[in-house]
Amino acid sequence: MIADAATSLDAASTHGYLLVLAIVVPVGGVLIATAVGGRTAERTAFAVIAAGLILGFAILLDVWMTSRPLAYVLGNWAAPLGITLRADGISAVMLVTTALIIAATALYACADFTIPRDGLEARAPFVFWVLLLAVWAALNTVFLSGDLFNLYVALELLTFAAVPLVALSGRAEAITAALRYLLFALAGSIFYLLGVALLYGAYGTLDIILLHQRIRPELAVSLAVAMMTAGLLAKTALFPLHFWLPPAHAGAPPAASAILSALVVKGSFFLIIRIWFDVLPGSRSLAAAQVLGVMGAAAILFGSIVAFRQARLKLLIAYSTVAQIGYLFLLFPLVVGFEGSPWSATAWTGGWIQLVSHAFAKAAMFMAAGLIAQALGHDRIDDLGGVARALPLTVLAFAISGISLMGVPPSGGLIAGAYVIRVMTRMLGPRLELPTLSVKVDRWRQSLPLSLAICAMLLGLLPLQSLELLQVGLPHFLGSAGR
Amino acid sequence: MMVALIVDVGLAILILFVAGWIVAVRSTFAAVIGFVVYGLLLSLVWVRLWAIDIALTEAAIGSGVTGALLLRTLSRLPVEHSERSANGSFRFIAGLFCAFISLAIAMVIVALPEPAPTLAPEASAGLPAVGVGNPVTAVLLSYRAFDTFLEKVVLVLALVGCWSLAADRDWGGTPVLWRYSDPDGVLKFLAQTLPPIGVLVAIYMLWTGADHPGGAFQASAMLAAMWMLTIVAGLMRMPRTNDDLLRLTLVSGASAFLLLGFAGFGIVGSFLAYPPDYAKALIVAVEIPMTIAVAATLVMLVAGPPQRRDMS
Amino acid sequence: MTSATLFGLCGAILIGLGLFELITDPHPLRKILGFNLLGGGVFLVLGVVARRGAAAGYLGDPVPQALVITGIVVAFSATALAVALVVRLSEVSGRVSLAYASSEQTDSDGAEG
Amino acid sequence: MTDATIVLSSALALPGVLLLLCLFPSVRARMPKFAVIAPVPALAAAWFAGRDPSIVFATHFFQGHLALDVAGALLLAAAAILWICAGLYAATEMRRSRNAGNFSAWWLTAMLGNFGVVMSADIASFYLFLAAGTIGAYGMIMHTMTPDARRASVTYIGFALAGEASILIGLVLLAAASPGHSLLIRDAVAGLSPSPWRDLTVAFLALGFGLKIGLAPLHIWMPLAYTAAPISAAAVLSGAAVKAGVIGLIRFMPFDAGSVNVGTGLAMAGIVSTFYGVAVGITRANPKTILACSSISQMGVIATLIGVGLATANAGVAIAAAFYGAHHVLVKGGLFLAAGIGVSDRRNRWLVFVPATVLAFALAGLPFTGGYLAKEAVKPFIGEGAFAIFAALSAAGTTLLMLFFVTRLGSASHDPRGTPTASGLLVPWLATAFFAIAIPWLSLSLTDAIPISEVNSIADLWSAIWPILIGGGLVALWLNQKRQPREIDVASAADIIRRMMTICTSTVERAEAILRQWQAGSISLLAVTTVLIVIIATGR
Repeated sequence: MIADAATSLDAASTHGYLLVLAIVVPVGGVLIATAVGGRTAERTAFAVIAAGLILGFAILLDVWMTSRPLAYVLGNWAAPLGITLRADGISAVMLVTTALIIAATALYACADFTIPRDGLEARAPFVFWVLLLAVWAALNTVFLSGDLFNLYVALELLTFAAVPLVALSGRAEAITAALRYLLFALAGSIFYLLGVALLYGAYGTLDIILLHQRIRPELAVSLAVAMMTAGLLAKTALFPLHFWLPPAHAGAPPAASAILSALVVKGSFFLIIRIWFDVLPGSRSLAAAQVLGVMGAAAILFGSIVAFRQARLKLLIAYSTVAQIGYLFLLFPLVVGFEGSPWSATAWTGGWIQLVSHAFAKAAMFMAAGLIAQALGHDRIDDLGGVARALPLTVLAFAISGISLMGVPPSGGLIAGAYVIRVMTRMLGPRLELPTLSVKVDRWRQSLPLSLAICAMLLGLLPLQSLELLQVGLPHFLGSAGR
Repeated sequence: MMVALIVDVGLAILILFVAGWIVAVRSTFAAVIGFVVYGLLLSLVWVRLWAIDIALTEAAIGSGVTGALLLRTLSRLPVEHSERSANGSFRFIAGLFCAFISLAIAMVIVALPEPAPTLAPEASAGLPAVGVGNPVTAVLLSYRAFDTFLEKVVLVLALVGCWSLAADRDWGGTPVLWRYSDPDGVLKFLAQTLPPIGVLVAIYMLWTGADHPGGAFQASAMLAAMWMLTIVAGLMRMPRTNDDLLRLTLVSGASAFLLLGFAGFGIVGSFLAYPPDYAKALIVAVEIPMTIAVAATLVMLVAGPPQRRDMS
Repeated sequence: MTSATLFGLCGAILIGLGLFELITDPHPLRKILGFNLLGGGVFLVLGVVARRGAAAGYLGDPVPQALVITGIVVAFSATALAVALVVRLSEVSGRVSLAYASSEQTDSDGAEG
Repeated sequence: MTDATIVLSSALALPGVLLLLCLFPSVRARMPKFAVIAPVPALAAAWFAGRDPSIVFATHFFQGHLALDVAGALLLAAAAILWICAGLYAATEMRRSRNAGNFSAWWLTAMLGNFGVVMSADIASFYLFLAAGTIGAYGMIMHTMTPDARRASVTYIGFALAGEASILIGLVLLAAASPGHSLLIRDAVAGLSPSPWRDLTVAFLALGFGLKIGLAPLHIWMPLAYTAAPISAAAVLSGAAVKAGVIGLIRFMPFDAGSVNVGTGLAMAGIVSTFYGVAVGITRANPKTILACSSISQMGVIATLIGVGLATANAGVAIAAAFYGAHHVLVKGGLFLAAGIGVSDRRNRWLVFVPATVLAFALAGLPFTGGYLAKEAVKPFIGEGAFAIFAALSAAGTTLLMLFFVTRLGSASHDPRGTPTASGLLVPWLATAFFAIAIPWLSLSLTDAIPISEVNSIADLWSAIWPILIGGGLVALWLNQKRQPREIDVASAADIIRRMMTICTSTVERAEAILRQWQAGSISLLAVTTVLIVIIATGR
C-alpha cells in the first residue's frame, strides 16, 4: 500500500483534477461572493453547493470503485518540492459528509440570512454566505492536502472562517467567545507549525508519504508529534482544552453552530488522525494513545454530566459536543492497542462511523434547537413543555439525533444519553396550554434537521466490517481484515 | 568568524532582552513599542541568517504594519485600567511549563541532523523551468504556489472577519484610518512627495524580486504605507467598503492566481503549472494584481471595520 | 556553536516567553503580543532550519524561507482579526477583558478579571 | 426461515410501530388501549419457538441478529402475557391520568427493550435494547412526577447508568476477544476462554447484570422505583423488565468454560440478597415495597443458581434459571396488580385475597402450583447437599415474607368510600394469577426441553412443604410481635448515594467553572503538551 502510494506521487491519477476542483470551486465562490456581494453571495453559495456535492460524490465514487487513493500533483512539481493533493478513503467520506451538511445548513440558513430584496447588502447575510463557503474550502483542503505546511495554511483558513461566525450576533458574550476561541486556536496552530518546522528540519520534506518513509523514532519526531497533537487537541476542544467551545458554539447563530460543531472541530481531529496514522510509521506510542483515550473518557463523563446540568438547550448541545469529541478519541487506544488484530480495523471503522454520524446528529440538533428557540423565543429547557405538539417534526429530529448520539454501538450508552432523556422529557412533558409561538416555522424547514437526524441514525446501522472504503490508502496497521 | 559570532550573541541577547521587556513591562503602550523594536531586531537576525527576503518582509509587515495596527488599536481602546494580573503561583506554574517546552525545543535544535536535509538543490534545479533567479520567489509562486494562493484567501477572510465586526447599520460604510490634525502641513508635504518615490520603489522591488531578494510582499507593504500616508494626510479619501472597485481589488490577487491555475490546466495540463516559455512573464503578471490586492488588504485591515458616524 | 544554532536557541526561548505572555497576561492585546512573540520564535526555528540547509550555492534552503514569509503574512492576518475583536469588544461592553460579563458566568469567571 | 423472520421481527415491529404512532398526539391519547395488543406477536413468537426448539429461530437485518431458544421463549412468553394483562390494567388505571399517552410511549419503549433483549443474538442490538428498556423504565417510574417519583427515577437512572457502564466495558472486552470478528453473543462468549481478560470481562458483565436484577448491595434503587411507579408499571418492571438482567446472565456467562471466581462471587451475592430481601421486607409497611424486597430475594435465588452453574461449569442452569424466572414474571407481576387493587372493596375482597394467597404460596413452592415446578427445576443445582439448607431456608423466608405481604394487603388501599373495584382492574389481575399457576405446567407439557423429573414421591412433596410450614409459623410469631412496621419507606442508603451523586455532579460543575477560565484552559494546554512530550519521548 505504501509502495502504491509512493508511485502515485509521480503519476497523478486520471481523475485527480477533481481534487483541485473540490478546493478551488468553494474558494472561487468566496472570491466572487466577496467581490460582488449583495444577493450574489447567496446565489453563488448555492451554485457552489451544487457543484461541490457533485464533486464530493464523484471523488467518493472514484476512490470506492478503484480502491485506490486519488492523487494530484499541483503545478507538476512533485513532492518534496511541490504539493500533492490526495484523497484516500477517509478523505472521500469526509468530503461527502461536509458537502451534505453544508448543503443542508445552507437550505436551513436561507430563512435567517436572506439578503433584503432592495439589493442593499446587509452585514450578517454577506458574512455568513462568504464564510460558509470559506469553511468548506478550508475543510476540503484539510481533507485533501498531502503537505504538512499546506495543511497549516488550511487550518488557519478554517480558524479565520470559523471565528467571525461565532461573533456574528455581535453581542458582547459572542465576541468574547470568539476572541477566546481565536487566541486559543492560534496558540494551537502555532504549536502545529512548530512541529512542522522540526519535522522539516529533521527530514527535509513536508510531504506526508515521504515523511512516513523517512521518519525514525527520535527526539525531534517525539517533540514534533507531541506539539502538533497538543496544538490540534486545543483546536479540537478535547477535555480539558474545551473551555472555549461551549460559549462559542452556543453563542453563534444556529446555522453557524451546526457547521462549527458538526464540521469545524472535525477538521483538526482529521489532522490528528493524519499525523498519527499516516505520518508516523508502524510503532506508534501506545502510552500516548492511552493518554488520548483517557482524556476522551474524561471528556465523555465530564461533558455529559455538565450537559445534563445545563439550563439552556444550546449550551446543553454544546457540552454534548464536548462529550462526543471524547468518543472520537477512544479510537486511538483501540486502534493502536489492537494494532495488527482485526479488532483494530473494526475500531477504526466504528470510530469513523461515529464521527460522521455525530456530524449529522449534531448539525440536526443545533438546527432543531434553533427552530425551537425561534418559535418559542427562548431555549430554557425547563420551559420547553408542549413544544412537541407545536413543532412535532423538530422534536422528532432532536429525539432521533439524540438516540443516534447515544445509540451507535459499541460506543454509545446511556451515560451520553442522560441529558438527551432530560430534554426529551421536558419537550414531551405536559403543559396546560400550548406555548405561544412567536414565529411560525415552515414544515419544510423542520424537515431539514429531521433528514440529517435520519442520516445519522441510519449510519449507526451500517455493518462495521464491510466498509473497506474507509481503509483505502492507509498504511498497513489495521490487521488482516484491513484488506 | 569569531567577531561575527560575538555580534550574533549580542543580537540574540538584545532580542531576548526586548522580548523579556515586552512580557514584563506594565504599560501596554510600552509593550507595543517594544514589539516594534522586537520586529526590527528580528529583521536583523534574518539578515544574519542570510534570509534577506524574510528580513524585508519582517521589517515591513511583522514590524511595520503590525506596529501601525497595534498603535491604531491602542488609540481606540479605553484608557487602560490596571487589570489585576494573574496570581503568583499560576504564573510560576505556567513559567515552569513554558521553560520545559523551551528546553525541549532547544534540545531538539541542538540535535538536528548533520548534514541538514535540504531542498536547495532541487529548488535550484527547478529554477530554469520557472524562469526567475530568486529561489524564494520560485518557491512562493511556483513550487508551492498553492500555499501562496491559500494565503491570499486567508487575507481576504481576515478582512471579511474584521468587517463582520461592524455594527449592522455601519455596514458598507467607510473605515476610519486615523485622524490627525496637520497644522504645519508637514504631513501633507510628505504625503505629496513620498508616494511617487514609494510607488517607484515598490515597482522596483516587485521587478527585482524575481531574481534578487525582494518581491510582492515587500512591495505591497510599501504601497500600503504610501496609501495610508496619503489618506492620513487627507489627500485621498478612504474608500467605502461596499465600493465595487475596492472589492474587486481586494480579491484580484487570489483571483489572478485562480485564473493562472486554470490557464495551467488548459495550456500545460496541470493546475498552477506555468508554460516554460512564458513562466517569468506570467509570474510577474500575477504578482502585479497580487501586490495591489495585498496592499489594499493591509490598509483595510489596519483601518478596521467600517463606520458611518465618524465620516468626517 | 554556529550562529544558526545560537539563533535556534534564541527562538526556543522566544517561544517560551511568548507562550508565557499569551497565557498569563490578562489583557487581550498583550496576549496578541504574546502570540506574535511566539510566532517570531517559531519562524526563527524555521529560519534556522533554512540556514542549516544551505546548499547548491545558496546560503539557505529557500523552501523554509518561503514558508516563513507565508507564515508572517498569516500571523499578521490573525493579529488583525484578533485586534478587531478586541476593539469591538470594548465598544460593545466597554471592557477589555476575556472574562464573560453575562450574569450566569460572572461567578465562575470573576476570578479571572 | 422466512417464517422466523416474520414472527421474530413482528414481535419487535408492533411495539415499535405503535411507539412511532405515539408521535401523533391524537393517537397517543388513545395509546393505552392499543398498547394492550402490542405483545401479541411476541407471544406468538414464543409459542412457535417453544413448541419446536429444533427449529432454529433466527433472523437478521442490518447487523442485528435475532434468535429465540427455549430459555428465551420461556421468558418471552411469560413476559408477553404479563405485558398484555398489565396493559389491560394500565388502560383502566390511566383513564384519569392527564398524560396517559406519554405513559404509553414509555411503556412501549420499555416493552420494546424487554422483548428485544430476550431475542437479541448479537452484542450490539442486545446493548441497544437494554438501553431502550432502561429509558422506558425511567419514564414510567417518573410518570406521576411526585417528589418521590422524581427521587426514585433519579436514583434508578443513576444505578442504571453505572450498570450499563459496567456492562458496556464487559461487552467491549468481549467483542475484542471475539474470534473472527463475530459480534454474535454465542460466538463471542464461546471465544472468551483463551482471552487473558476472561475473568475481568465476566466480572464486569456479572456486576452490571447483578445491578440490573437488584442484587444486594446494589439493590437500593429497586424498592424506591417499584414503590414510586404506577401499579401497572411496577408490575411489568418487577415482573418482566428486571428479567433483562437474568437473560443477560444466561446469555453472557460462559457456562461451558466456567469461571470459579466470578461464579463464587455471584453465588455469594445471590445468597446474601435472598435473605437480605426477606429481612428488610418484613420491616416495611407498604405492600409494594414488600414486593420489591421479595424481588431482591427472588433474584438472589436466580443469581445463586447462575453463580453455581458458572463456578461448576454446568450449562444446565441456563434453562432452569429461565424457567424459574418465567414463573417469577407472572407471580410478581400479578401480586403487584393485587397490591394495586387492594381489598377495600368488600364485595370482591375474596377475589383479591384468595388468589393472592395462592400466589404467595406458589412463590414459596407450594406443591401443585407453578412455583413448585420452578423449585423443582432449580433443585438439581441448588437443592442438593449444603445447598439443600439454602433452598429450604429461602423457601421458608419467602413464605414468611409473602404471608406478611398478604396481611399488609388489607392496609394498602385507604379508600374510605370503598368504591367498587373496576372490572378493568380485576380481570387482568385474575388472568395473571391464573397464568402464573398454569404457565409452568403448560410449558412443561408443551416441551420436554425443561429437565424436571416427574413429581411424585411423597418425600418430594414433603421437602417442599415443610419450609412453608416453618415460614407460616414464623409469620404468626412475627405478627404477634405487634411491632409497628415502618411507614416511611426511605432507603437511607439511597439518600446517601443520591447525595453523593449530587456532590459529584456539583463537583464536576465547579471544576467546569474553573476550567472555563482562560487560565485553567491554557495551563491545561501546557500540561497536555508536556505530558505528551514526556510520554512520546520516553515511550519510543
